[in-house]
Amino acid sequence: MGKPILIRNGIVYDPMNNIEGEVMDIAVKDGVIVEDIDERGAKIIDASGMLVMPGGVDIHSHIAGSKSNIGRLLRPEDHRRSYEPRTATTYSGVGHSVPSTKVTGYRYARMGYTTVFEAASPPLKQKHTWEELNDIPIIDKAALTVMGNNWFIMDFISQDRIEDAAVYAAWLLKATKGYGIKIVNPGGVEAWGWGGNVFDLDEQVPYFGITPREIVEGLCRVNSILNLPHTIHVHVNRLGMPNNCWVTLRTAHTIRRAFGGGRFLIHITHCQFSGYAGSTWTTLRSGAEYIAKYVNSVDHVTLDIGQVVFTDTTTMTGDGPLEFRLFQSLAGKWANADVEVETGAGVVPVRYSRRSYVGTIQWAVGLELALLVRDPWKVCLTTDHPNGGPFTAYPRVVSWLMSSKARSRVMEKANRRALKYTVLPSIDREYTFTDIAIVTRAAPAKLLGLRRKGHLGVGADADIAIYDLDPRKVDPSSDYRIVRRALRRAAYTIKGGCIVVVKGEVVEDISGRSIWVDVGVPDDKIGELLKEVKPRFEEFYTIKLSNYPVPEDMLIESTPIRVNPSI
Amino acid sequence: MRILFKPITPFKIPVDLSPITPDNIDGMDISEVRSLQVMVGSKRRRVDEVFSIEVADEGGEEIDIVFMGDFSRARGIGSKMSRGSITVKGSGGVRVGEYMRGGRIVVEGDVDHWLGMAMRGGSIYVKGSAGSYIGAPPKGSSKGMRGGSIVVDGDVGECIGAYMRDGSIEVRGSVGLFPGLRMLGGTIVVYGDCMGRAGARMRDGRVIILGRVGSVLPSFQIEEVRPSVRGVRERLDGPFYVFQGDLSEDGRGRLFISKPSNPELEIFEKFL
Amino acid sequence: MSGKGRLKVVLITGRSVKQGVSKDVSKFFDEYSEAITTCEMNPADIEVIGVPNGGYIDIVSPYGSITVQVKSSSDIPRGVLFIPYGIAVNTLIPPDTEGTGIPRSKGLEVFVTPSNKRVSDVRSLIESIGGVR
Amino acid sequence: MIASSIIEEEAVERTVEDVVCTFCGCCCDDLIVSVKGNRIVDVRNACALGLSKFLHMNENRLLKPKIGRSTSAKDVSLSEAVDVVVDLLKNSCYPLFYGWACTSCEAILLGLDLAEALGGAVDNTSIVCHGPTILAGQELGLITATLGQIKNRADLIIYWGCNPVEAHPRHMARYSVYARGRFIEGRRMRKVVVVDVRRTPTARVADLFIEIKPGYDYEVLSALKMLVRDLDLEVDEVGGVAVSKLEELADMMVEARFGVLFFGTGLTMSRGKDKNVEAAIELVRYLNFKTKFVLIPMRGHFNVTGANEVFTWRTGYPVSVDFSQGYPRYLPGETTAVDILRRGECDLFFVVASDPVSHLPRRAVEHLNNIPVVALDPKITPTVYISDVAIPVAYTGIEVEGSVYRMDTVPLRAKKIVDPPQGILSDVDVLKMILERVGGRM
Repeated sequence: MGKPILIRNGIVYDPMNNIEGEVMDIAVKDGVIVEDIDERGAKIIDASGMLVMPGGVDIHSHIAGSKSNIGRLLRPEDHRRSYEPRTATTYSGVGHSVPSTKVTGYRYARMGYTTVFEAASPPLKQKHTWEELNDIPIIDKAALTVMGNNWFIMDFISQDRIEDAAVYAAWLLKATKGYGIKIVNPGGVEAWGWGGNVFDLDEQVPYFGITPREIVEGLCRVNSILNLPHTIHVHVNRLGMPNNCWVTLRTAHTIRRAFGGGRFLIHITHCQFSGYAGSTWTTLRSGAEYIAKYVNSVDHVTLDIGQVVFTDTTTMTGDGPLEFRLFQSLAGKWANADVEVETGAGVVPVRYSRRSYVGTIQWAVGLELALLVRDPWKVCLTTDHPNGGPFTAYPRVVSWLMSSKARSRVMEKANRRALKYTVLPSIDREYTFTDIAIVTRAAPAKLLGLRRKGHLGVGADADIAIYDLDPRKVDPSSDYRIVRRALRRAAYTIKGGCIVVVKGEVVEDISGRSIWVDVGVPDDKIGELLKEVKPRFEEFYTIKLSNYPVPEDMLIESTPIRVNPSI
Repeated sequence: MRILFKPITPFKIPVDLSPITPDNIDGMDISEVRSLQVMVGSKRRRVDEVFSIEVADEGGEEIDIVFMGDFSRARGIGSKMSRGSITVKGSGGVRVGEYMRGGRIVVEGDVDHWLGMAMRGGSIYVKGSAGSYIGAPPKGSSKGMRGGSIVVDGDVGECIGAYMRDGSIEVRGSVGLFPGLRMLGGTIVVYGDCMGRAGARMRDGRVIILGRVGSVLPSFQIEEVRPSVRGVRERLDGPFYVFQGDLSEDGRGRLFISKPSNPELEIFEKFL
Repeated sequence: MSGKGRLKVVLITGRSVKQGVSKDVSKFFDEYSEAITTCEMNPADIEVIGVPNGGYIDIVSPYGSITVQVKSSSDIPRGVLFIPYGIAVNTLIPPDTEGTGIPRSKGLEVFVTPSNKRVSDVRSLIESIGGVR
Repeated sequence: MIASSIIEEEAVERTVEDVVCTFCGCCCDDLIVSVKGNRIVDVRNACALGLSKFLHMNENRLLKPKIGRSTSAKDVSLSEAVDVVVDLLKNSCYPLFYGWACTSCEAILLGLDLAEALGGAVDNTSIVCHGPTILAGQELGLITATLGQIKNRADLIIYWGCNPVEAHPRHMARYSVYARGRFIEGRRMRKVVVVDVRRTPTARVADLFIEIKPGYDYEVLSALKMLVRDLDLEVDEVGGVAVSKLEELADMMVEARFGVLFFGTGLTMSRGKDKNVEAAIELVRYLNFKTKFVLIPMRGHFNVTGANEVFTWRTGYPVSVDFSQGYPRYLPGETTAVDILRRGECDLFFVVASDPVSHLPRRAVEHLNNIPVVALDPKITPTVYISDVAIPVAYTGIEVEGSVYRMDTVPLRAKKIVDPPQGILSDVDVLKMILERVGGRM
C-alpha cells in the first residue's frame, strides 16, 4: 500500500459527494481516503491545475475468460498491429482489440481506470475467467455470472420454484465467485443449442416451457430475494438486429409491469446494440429516442451505452446466434463455443466504418442514448469492450460526449444518408466534467453497489485518477482534443493507495483485488437443494458437482462482499 | 553505393536483419551504418560487432547491399524495402523480402519459409530453392501478395501465393501442395511438377502448371483445352486443360494444366 | 515401382493402447520398446515383401532407416504401414514443417524391405541423438 | 522393504473421490483413488491408460537432480542443479523452452515468464499434434462446443482421423456415443460415423465406416462441402471413396439435428495439415446454414489445451512465441520449435513435462548434440537421459494440485492425492527458484 499520500490543490470532481470542481487536498493512508494525514513522511503530489476524479469504474467489459481467449486466438493480425515491449517494470503484451492479460491492466490504469467488471462468465468456465483475471495487473476486478439460459434456473422458474431458483443462484455466485446475475439473450442461447433462436419476450424456449419474459422476471425476483448489490444485468433478445428497440422497451417494462418498481430494477447493457428501429438493415433507424423517452419517465431502468467506435475490432458475446448472423453477413472468421447447460459464445471480427450506413447509425445510437437520457446517473459509459471498440477508445467517446464540435467533425466524414435518420446532429447537449465523472465512475460504482468505489469521500478506496487538465482553463467543447489526450494518459493513477501510473507510464506492477458476492444463504438450504440437484447435474454436465466450484484460494486478493438475502 | 556485409563469425542463433535495408541506410554515412543495431537472438548488437563492413563502390545513386556468407539463420532480409537492391551471396533464411514494396532482392542460395511475405512490389529472384508460403500473408491476415514478382529457380514448398491478389510467382522447379491457396488474383507459373491441390479455395487468378500434377481437386470443373496461355513474360505452349474453381467457394479462378505432361487427365475430356 | 521384396508404402503413425500404457511406465522398459518397434501391415503386403508374420523389416525414408518387427493385420489397408508414435519412427520423419510448425507424421512415403538386422535398439537411438558425452 | 510393507499394512486406506485423470485430454474427473500410506493402490473408473499412469508413477522415477548426460551423469543437490541451470540460462542468447503438456497452468505461466525474462522462444507440444487446428482456427475460427452439448444433444457423431478406443478410451462412454443426456437417452438415439485410413477398433462401433486413401482427407472434405452445398461433382470417386457413399454421409450430416465432427491427428498430421482442418471447419460452417453442427479436436496429453489457453491469454498467441525482440512474436515455420531446432538456432533447450527426444523428428532433435539441454520431469525419459541437467519434479494432478483444461477448454482443478517423494518439489516451485535467480519478475 505504500506510504501515505497527500494530493494537493487538485481540482476535484466527486459527484457522489457533490463536489464539483473544488480545489482541495485529498489524503490517502493505508489504501483508503482519510480526513487528514501527517505530511511528514507522506508522498506529496502537487495536483494544482489538474483534474482529480475517483478511479474509473467499468461496468461492462469483456476482458477475461473463455471467449476473450478465443478472440485472442482468432486474431494474430490484431496483435501484430499493437504490441508493447517489456520494460523494467512491466510485462510485454499484444493486442489492439483483444489485448493480452498484462497489457489489459496497464492500459486501463493508464487511463485512470481502477475497477473493471468482466461482463459475462459461464459458471462452468469461471475458473478460466479467474485465472485470466488473476493475470490482469493493477485493477480490481469482478465477473458477472451468466444465468439467463441455465437449465436449472430455467427449470426452477418454469416450475414456479422461485425460492429454489434463488438458492441455486446464490450457490452459483458463491461457487463461481461471481458478482451478479447476467442474462444474455434469455432463452435464445438455449435455442441456439439446436441452431435456433428466440426473437421475442413471449416466444417459447424449446423444450423448457418457459419464455424470455418469465426468465427475466424470475431472475429479477431472485435478484431481489438475494439482495444482491447489483441489479440484473440484461443483454436483451434480438440484440444487434433491426427494429429491436421495442423488445428492449418491453423487457425493461416487464419488470415494472410485474413488480411495479421499487426494489425491482433492471440494467440494460450495451443498449446501443439493442436500440434500433427500422425493419431491415437498409432501413435501419435509431431507436434511441424511444428508449431515452422511456428511461426518462421511469426510475427502474439504467443502461450502459455500448458505444461504437470507428475501428477494427472483435465482437464477442455469449449470444451465439447473434454471432452466427454476423458471420452470415460478413463471411469472415467466426468462432462459436457452446457451453453445456449454461450458455454459448461467439466471436466475429468486425470493422466499423463511418462510410457505412449501418456503422454510422450505430455510432449515433450510442451517443444519442447518452445525450438524450437526462439523468447521467442512469447511464454508464462503455464500448462493450471489445464489441463496439476497444476500451482504449473511452477518451474519444468522452470527447464526443463533451463536445458537439467533436461530434460534428465525425459527422462530416460519416455516411450522410444515415445521419438524416438520426437526431444526433440536432442535439447540442454537451457533458460537463461532473457528467463525465458520473458516467465513468460514480454511476457504475453506484449501480454495482460498490460503496467504497466511485467517490473520494473518507473511507473510500484510494483509487484516484489525476489528469493533467485544468477544467477552469480548458473548454472541452472546443478543446476536446486536449481533454482526449489528457484522459488517455493519466498524470497519476493511484490504486488502493499505491501510485501505479505517472505521466501515463506504469511505474508499479501490483495486483488488484478479486471482488465477489458471498450470499449468506444458509449452508443447509444450499446443501438440501444440491442433494436434489446432484443426480440431474451429473446427468447434464460432463463434470462432477464437486469439481464445479472455484476454490477461493484460486483468487488473488479475494475480497468477498457479504450480503444478507431475505430467505 | 555498394556495401558489403560479411559476418565476422557464422551466425549460430537467429539474427534479425530487417534494419539493414537500402531505405534505412539511404542518407547515412558509413559510420552511421556501422552503428545501426540488429537483434542477435535476444541481444541488441551494433552492426559492426556482427559484420565486417566494406564499401565496395561509393558511386551510384542507388544503394546496393551485399550480404556475403550463410544467412540461413537470418530473419527479415529486405524487410519493407522500397528501393535499391540487396544481394545475398549465400542462403537467405526466413521472411526474405517481407512487406517489400520496391527494389530488387537476389539470393544466390536457398531461402526458408515466407519468402516475399505480403509483398507489394519490387522483384525477388532466388537461385536456389525456397520454403513454403511464398508471398503469403502472416498467419491470421488475409492480405497476401499485392504486386511485384518472385522467381525461384529451384523447388519450393506448400501454399505458395496464398491470398495472392496481384503480381506473379514463377517456380522453375517443382512445388508442394496448395499453390494458389485462397488466391484472389495474379499469376503463378510452375515449370516443374506440382504435388497437388492446386488452387484450393481460390476465388480468382491463374495457376499454370507445366509439369505433372498429383491430382485435381473434385471442386474444379474442366472448361476447355487451350493450345497456349500467356505466362508472366512469355507465351507458354501447351496444350493446357483449363479448369475453373474452386467451386466449393464459388470461385472463378483458372487452373491451366499441361496436357502432354498429364495424360491421365484425359478422362476429364469427356465433360467437354 | 517396387520389385520383389521391396515395397513402397504410406507410413501412418498413431497412438496404440500398448504404447500409451507402457509409455507412462518407462520408456526404457522392453514393453515400450516392443510397442514402438512393432508395425502393422496388411497380410497381402507382408507376403509381397516376403517376410513371415512376426518377421523383421527395414523401413527407409529419405531421412533415416529403422528395423522393426512386422505384424499382420487385416484392418490395415494395402499400401499402408502403421506404427505407434515413438523415437523409432521419428527417425524417418522429415524435419521440415512446410511453414506450419508440425512435421508430417502421417502419410509419408517410405520403402520397406526384409531385414536380417536386429530390431532398432531404442536406447542407442536415444544416445545417438543426445550425443552422449 | 519389509519395514515399508508393514507400515503400509498398518496404514489406513483412504479414498479420494472425483479425481481428475492426468492422462489424456478427456480429463475424466470421476476417478476414485485408493491410497494406503502414501501409495496409490487402486484407481476405479479409470481406463487402461489412466490406470497405468497412476499405478506405475513411481517406476523409473527421477529421484535426484543430475548433471551430465546418461552414463556420465552424477547426482547433485537441488541447489547445485539450479545453480548450473541459472548459469546456462544467463549465458544463452536464444534459449528455447519447450514442453508444457503434462503440467499445470501455473507452471506454464512461469515458463512464459522465464522465456520473456530471457528473450527466448517458448513452444508447447500442441504444435506437433493439434497445432494445425490452431492455425486453422486463426484462419477461420473454430465452431465448437463443450462435450456436454454432445452428450445432451448430438444425434450424429463423426470421428474423423481419430481412434478414441485406443487414444481416449472413455470418450465414447462418458461424452458421446454411449452417454445419456437430457435430450438423448443413449446409443440408439445417435448415429455414429467413423472416417479413417484403416479399420481402427473405433470403426467397429460405427453405423457407417468410410475408409479413405491415406492423405486424401482434404479431397474428401472438399467433396463433402460441395455435396452439402448441393453442388455437383463430376467424378465418381474421391480419395478412394465412392461419391454415392459421400452423398450418404452428406445427407446424414444435413439431416442431423445436432451433429459433431470429432477429429484427430489423422487430419492434422497427414498431408495438408492445417488446410485439412480448414476444410473441415468450412464444411461445418456450411452445415450450420442447414442445421446445428460443431467440431471438436481430440486433444491428446492431459493439459495441452491448458498450455494453449495460458499462452494465448498472456501473449496473444497459443503456441510458438518468440520473445527475442522484447514482445511476443509468432510465425509458424519461424518461431515454431521444430523449425528452430531444424535450423539449429537455439543455444539452449529447456524442457518441462514432455519428451521431445522421443516425439520430434530425429533430424530436428539432432541439434541437441550441440547445445545444453535442461529437463524437468518426474521420470527418467529419453529427454532426461540425454540432458545436461535434469531436475526431478512432482506429478501434477497426483502429487501437487494445479489448474488444467480439458480438450473442450473446460477448466478443472487437478488434485493432490499423495505426497511427492522426499525432497522433490513441484515444477512450479523449481521454476520459481530459477526465475528468481535469472532476474525475472515474480
